[in-house]
Amino acid sequence: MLTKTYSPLKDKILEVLDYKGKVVNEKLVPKLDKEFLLNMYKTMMLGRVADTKALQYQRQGRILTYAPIKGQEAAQVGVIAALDKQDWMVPAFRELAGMLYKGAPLKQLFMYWYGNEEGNHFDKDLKILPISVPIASQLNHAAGLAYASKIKKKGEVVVAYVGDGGTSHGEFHEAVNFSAVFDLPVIIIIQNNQWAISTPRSSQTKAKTLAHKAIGYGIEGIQVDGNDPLAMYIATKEAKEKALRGEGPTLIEALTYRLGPHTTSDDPSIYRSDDEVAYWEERDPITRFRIYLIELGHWTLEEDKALIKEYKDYVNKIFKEVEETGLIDLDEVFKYNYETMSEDLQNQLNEYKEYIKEAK
Amino acid sequence: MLTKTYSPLKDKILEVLDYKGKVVNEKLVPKLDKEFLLNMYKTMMLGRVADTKALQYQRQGRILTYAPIKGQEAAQVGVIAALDKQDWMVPAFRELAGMLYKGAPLKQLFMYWYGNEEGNHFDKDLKILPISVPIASQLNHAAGLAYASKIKKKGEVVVAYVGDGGTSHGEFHEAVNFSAVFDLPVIIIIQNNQWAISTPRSSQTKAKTLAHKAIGYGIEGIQVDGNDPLAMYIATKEAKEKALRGEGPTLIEALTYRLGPHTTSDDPSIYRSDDEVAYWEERDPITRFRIYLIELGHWTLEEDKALIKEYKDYVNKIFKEVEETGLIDLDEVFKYNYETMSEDLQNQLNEYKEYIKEAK
Amino acid sequence: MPLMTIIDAVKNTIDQQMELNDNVVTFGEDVGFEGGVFRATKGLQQKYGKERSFDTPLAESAIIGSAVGMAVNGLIPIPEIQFSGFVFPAINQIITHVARYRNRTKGTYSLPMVIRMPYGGGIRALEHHSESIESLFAHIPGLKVVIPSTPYDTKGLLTAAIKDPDPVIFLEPKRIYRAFKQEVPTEEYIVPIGKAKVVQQGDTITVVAWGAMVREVENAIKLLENEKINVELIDLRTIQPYDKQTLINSVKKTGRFLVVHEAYKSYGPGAELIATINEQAFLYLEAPPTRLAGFDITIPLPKGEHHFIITPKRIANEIKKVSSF
Amino acid sequence: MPLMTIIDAVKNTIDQQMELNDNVVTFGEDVGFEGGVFRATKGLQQKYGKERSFDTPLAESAIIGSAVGMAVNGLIPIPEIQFSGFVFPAINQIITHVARYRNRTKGTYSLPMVIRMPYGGGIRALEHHSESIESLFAHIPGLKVVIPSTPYDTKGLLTAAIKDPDPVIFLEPKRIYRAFKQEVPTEEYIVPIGKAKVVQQGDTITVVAWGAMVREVENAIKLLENEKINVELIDLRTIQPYDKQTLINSVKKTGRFLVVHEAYKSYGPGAELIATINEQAFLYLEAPPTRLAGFDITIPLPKGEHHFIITPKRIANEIKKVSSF
Ligand SMILES: Cc1ncc(C[n+]2csc(CCOP(=O)(O)OP(=O)(O)O)c2C)c(N)n1
Ligand SMILES: Cc1ncc(C[n+]2csc(CCOP(=O)(O)OP(=O)(O)O)c2C)c(N)n1
Ligand SMILES: [Mg+2]
Ligand SMILES: [Mg+2]
Repeated sequence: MLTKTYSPLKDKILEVLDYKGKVVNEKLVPKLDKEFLLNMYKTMMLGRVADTKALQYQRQGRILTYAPIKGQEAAQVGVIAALDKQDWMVPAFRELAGMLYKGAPLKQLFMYWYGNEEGNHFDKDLKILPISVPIASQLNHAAGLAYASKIKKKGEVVVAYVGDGGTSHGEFHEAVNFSAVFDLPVIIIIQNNQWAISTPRSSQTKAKTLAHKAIGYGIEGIQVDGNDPLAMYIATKEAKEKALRGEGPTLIEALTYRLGPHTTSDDPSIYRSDDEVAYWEERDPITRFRIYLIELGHWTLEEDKALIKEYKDYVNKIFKEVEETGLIDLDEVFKYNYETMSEDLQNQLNEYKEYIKEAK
Repeated sequence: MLTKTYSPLKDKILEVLDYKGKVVNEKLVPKLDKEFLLNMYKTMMLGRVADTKALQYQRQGRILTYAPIKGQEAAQVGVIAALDKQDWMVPAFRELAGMLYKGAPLKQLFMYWYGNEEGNHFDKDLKILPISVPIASQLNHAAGLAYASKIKKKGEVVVAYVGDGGTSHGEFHEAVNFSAVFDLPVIIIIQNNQWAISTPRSSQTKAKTLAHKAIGYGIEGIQVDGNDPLAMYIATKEAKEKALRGEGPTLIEALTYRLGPHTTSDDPSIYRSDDEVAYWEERDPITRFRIYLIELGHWTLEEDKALIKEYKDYVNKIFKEVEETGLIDLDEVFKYNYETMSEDLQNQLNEYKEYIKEAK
Repeated sequence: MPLMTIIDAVKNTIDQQMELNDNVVTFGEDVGFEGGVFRATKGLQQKYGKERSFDTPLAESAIIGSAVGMAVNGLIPIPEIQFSGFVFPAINQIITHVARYRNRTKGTYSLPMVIRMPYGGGIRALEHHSESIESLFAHIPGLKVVIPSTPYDTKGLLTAAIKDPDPVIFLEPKRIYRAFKQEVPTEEYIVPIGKAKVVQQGDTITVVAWGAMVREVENAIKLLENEKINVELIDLRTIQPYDKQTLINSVKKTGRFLVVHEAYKSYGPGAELIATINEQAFLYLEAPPTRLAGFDITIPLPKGEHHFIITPKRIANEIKKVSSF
Repeated sequence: MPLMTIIDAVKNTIDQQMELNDNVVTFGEDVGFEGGVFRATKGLQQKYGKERSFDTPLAESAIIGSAVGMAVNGLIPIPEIQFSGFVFPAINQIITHVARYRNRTKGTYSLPMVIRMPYGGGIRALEHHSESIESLFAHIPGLKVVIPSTPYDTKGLLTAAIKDPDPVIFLEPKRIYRAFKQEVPTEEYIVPIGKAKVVQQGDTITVVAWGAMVREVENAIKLLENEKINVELIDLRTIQPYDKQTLINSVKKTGRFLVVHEAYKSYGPGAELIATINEQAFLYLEAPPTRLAGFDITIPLPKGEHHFIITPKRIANEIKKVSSF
């Protein structure tokens, strides 16, 4: 088992591709066909293009705020690619590429940052929970999903995301412990992108690695090169199989990096050096995966250029659709607080409508 | 260092005396003089007698509720004995013997269970925080005390208690992590008495031992025979020295057992076997320490009998004093909510006084 | 019909709903094996198995947070918080998720769940075992807040809560858990959420209470037998949403209003009722609508608790004052 | 006197108090190195060192819980919660400890500390960045709750809060953090906690507001310039304890009352003021005291937020209605 070979106590990191796209661990290369690999790559690329565009829209004042994923595409797509349709995805708020892979329409993902609840209104079949802003709180939801799945023998696995910062939170502790105690089919992915806003990983915890935290819960943890989609894929795949055997949760620390700002209102140059960013730019997950695919003969630079062009147009088109939605109707903001609106709430709405009519 | 030799990863438990009072680890016996050892023993015994009496008072309807410490005296006294006067003690709610050793008057400790805030009104010099009912929340207070001590270079160490159940709580995680990140002079004592009300240790966490939890915070942990006062003493002593050197917190798991009920409203026979209790009765911390002291020539059975008799009378006398305090004055319950009572609160009090006068 | 206490009614209801619906599960600290510290779930693990009635680690945020996930994935969780004083570690889950999941997902996910907890003072307990914190929940959109005062209502309201598609905070007045028995039907029935009960009709003054305070007002009314005061006593039963119609109709009839609650006075639940009365029955008021409420002090430990507890005598006194304004 | 925004005044005050008193420390998520996401503590780490202005792990309960220990051990902590929507993980510490430590220890330990957090809507932000939750704190005995509305008051009230021997929840109206500048003295001064400010005298109607709503009421008053309505505008400034005297005196004069707040209406802060007016000025009332408050719905994401936000026009409309009742 990978989690044995790469146990955190052994100070080893699971890698398949190095940062130049070379296979460093032939035995571990997953047997994936061209279509599958290209689907992973293309989703990472769509995530990247959407990300770049979103930043641009924000600068143009067309979107209010946005949390970039640049640099973290492999840690997201590599994981979700290892899931099946019936499995659940529990995002934090910086998982655009992973959500795309799970099937969320880009339009909806943009709607969220555009400021519309439609952005969390996913089709039930997608099995994606809404974006969760309160850090680490979503992990307990993952535990609950998995509990239901387990006692109803649904054969689902739940993948939940959290950041390096999130591991300091009490919610993280309670959720991982709960999942462990009941041997729940949960996979916790720590996207360790080295920063929680301006706070570095080293200020969050003295633990040697975040994977070490697994030991305190009696579960397995593993540190993976989070910019290597194949390593993320095999780690998740193994954790999934283990979970389905009823052997409980796995903690996967994806070592990655947030190449962009925390959100569009953040200026990372205040707190981190250009050298650090350059180091990680060299380790870009998309670049290395592209080289690998080209070496394999699955992909060409021409195709790549065409794809980027296609995606740029696509993203622009989608965002126009988003902008056309405009403001939210008054009725909509009242409608979903309860299944049945109380008389009182109905009155608040009616009175307000009357005011609007009169005020005209 | 003990924490190296007895690292949780080595599956070893720190012991000095076995449960028959025999020294099993000669090298580790702390050099303590007769007076010191007898002070430890006597405090354990006073705790035991007060505990037995409190249960009795409760059955007589003279005290409402009480959380027994029987079986946990060594885990409490062994720790506090290793502290100095300037060090802080942060209790949970089941630390009567430890608080006695730190200097809290028995009368006050009884006042708490009698139902009077006087029970937390310790002299500032004692450096005992009030009893904390919300599980694990006191650990963050310990971190804060230690932070202040550290930046003001006060040279204090903070010992904080939590139960096995408490280790599941988010507050535990946040506090230990905070203490670790800032290398604070904190010693966390987990009194693992095997039960959290009716919930066994095995249902709290899958961690092999509770000491293993230290690894997730990058600090040292150690599992100690919590019914061995000398083992608890040396573990705490070492942790204290380390803390004073600025090397941060230590997590000490004291393996012990709650021989009595959770509180006086609990019936442990519902959830645990007589055999289990008998096993731990054999490992009673007081019995083994007594044998050890007698072997050393520091103590005799006659003295023991006399001590018990003396303490019974003493405890009865103290409890009578407690009962004489009767009800709390009306002014007292308003007085301490703010340093200066607001006009509004003053009015609430005045109106109520008027009502009482009229109602007579 | 069997006679039941409130705690019997809680157990009977959960048992029945677990029997009728495989998706109902109950859990919390000590809930499974021993059936909870108040024995509200006693025997359910033995009857329905460890998966449907179980002990959790000591972690309130996990208890409520996992319930969110369970509800999303098809279960109807009934988590128990051991005492309302220990709900605060779970408030993040309740306010940021439980209350908002339906709105956040535009109705894709509703969270059918009932968060049960004993609340209120008067049992001479330790710190954090006596608070009345209903208004903290009632202020949060997306939650319903229900408080029964009788065994019959307990079963009817708890049944309604379990069947409700939205999350319900179910506060149980532990002071009267075993105070008295009442005939409670064995078959399933519903007392609707959001409807108050006129316990006793009268035309002098409207008195509103809920939970344990309803009994205390009844006792106060007995003390007033020889006075010419006809109290209309309303048991609000649901705090959010609450039955404004019954309240307003009554005040329009009596012109006088007193609310009795043990929750702290300032920014407490009574203020809300008074504001509504002002909004909807202002011209009918013959006396200032009044609160008899917990003082704005930390509820004292047992030896001082009697100063805090609202007695029938005090209630009677206040009724007289408002009635003769 | 320098011109300052509210955020400038916050920074200036903390800086000054750290300068004057070595025991003052400030911390929270991103508070140290970069000076907080709103830059309220910018430069303080560089000036006073890493021990007195520092970043914490991402853990609100540790932030507030450690502040308790610091205060007991001689410091005056000023923890920051990044947004009020993220205070819920720390509510357990605030309600069970911060509010109670003095009472629990019969005055042995007071907790001088100021828990700062930006609050309120209108900045078109993500979920949990827009709530007004002042009444949750105001209901808890042992806390003080302060909300400034101007740069001048910000400095005076924050100075008072830091010097207060009891814990203060300091809610900063982030919507107007940088909305306007005012002359703010460089020397230390105090605006007392618990005293309201009569912003403008009038005899037609009393309007009470706090925080960002004060500006909106002022804007509403401008819209009413041509009407014969003399508004008496009161900025409450402190929610707990609040200045009943000023409030009651005003209502006795005007006979009419409107409270404007963005917090949810039900069980919200306005209800408390209305209950008090009933208790103390009932016979002076000429119209029902009225609330213009946030709807009882989750505050919507930006593209729907305009439905929720209370505009000067709506305030003006409500003032007219109450004035002509
Ligand atoms: C409980 C809570 N506290 C504070 C915040 C504000 N906040 C948003 S993101 C963030 C940092 C998160 O860091 P990390 O977990 O590493 O995730 P990343 O942003 O790097 O993806 C903070 C403090 C929040 N959303 N929730
Ligand atoms: C936050 C919180 N939740 C629940 C409780 C109720 N409660 C009191 S003691 C206890 C069990 C504690 O177990 P443990 O930590 O092992 O300590 P022990 O009682 O064994 O000393 C529980 C659940 C509480 N006091 N605080
Ligand atoms: Mg991060
Ligand atoms: Mg225990």
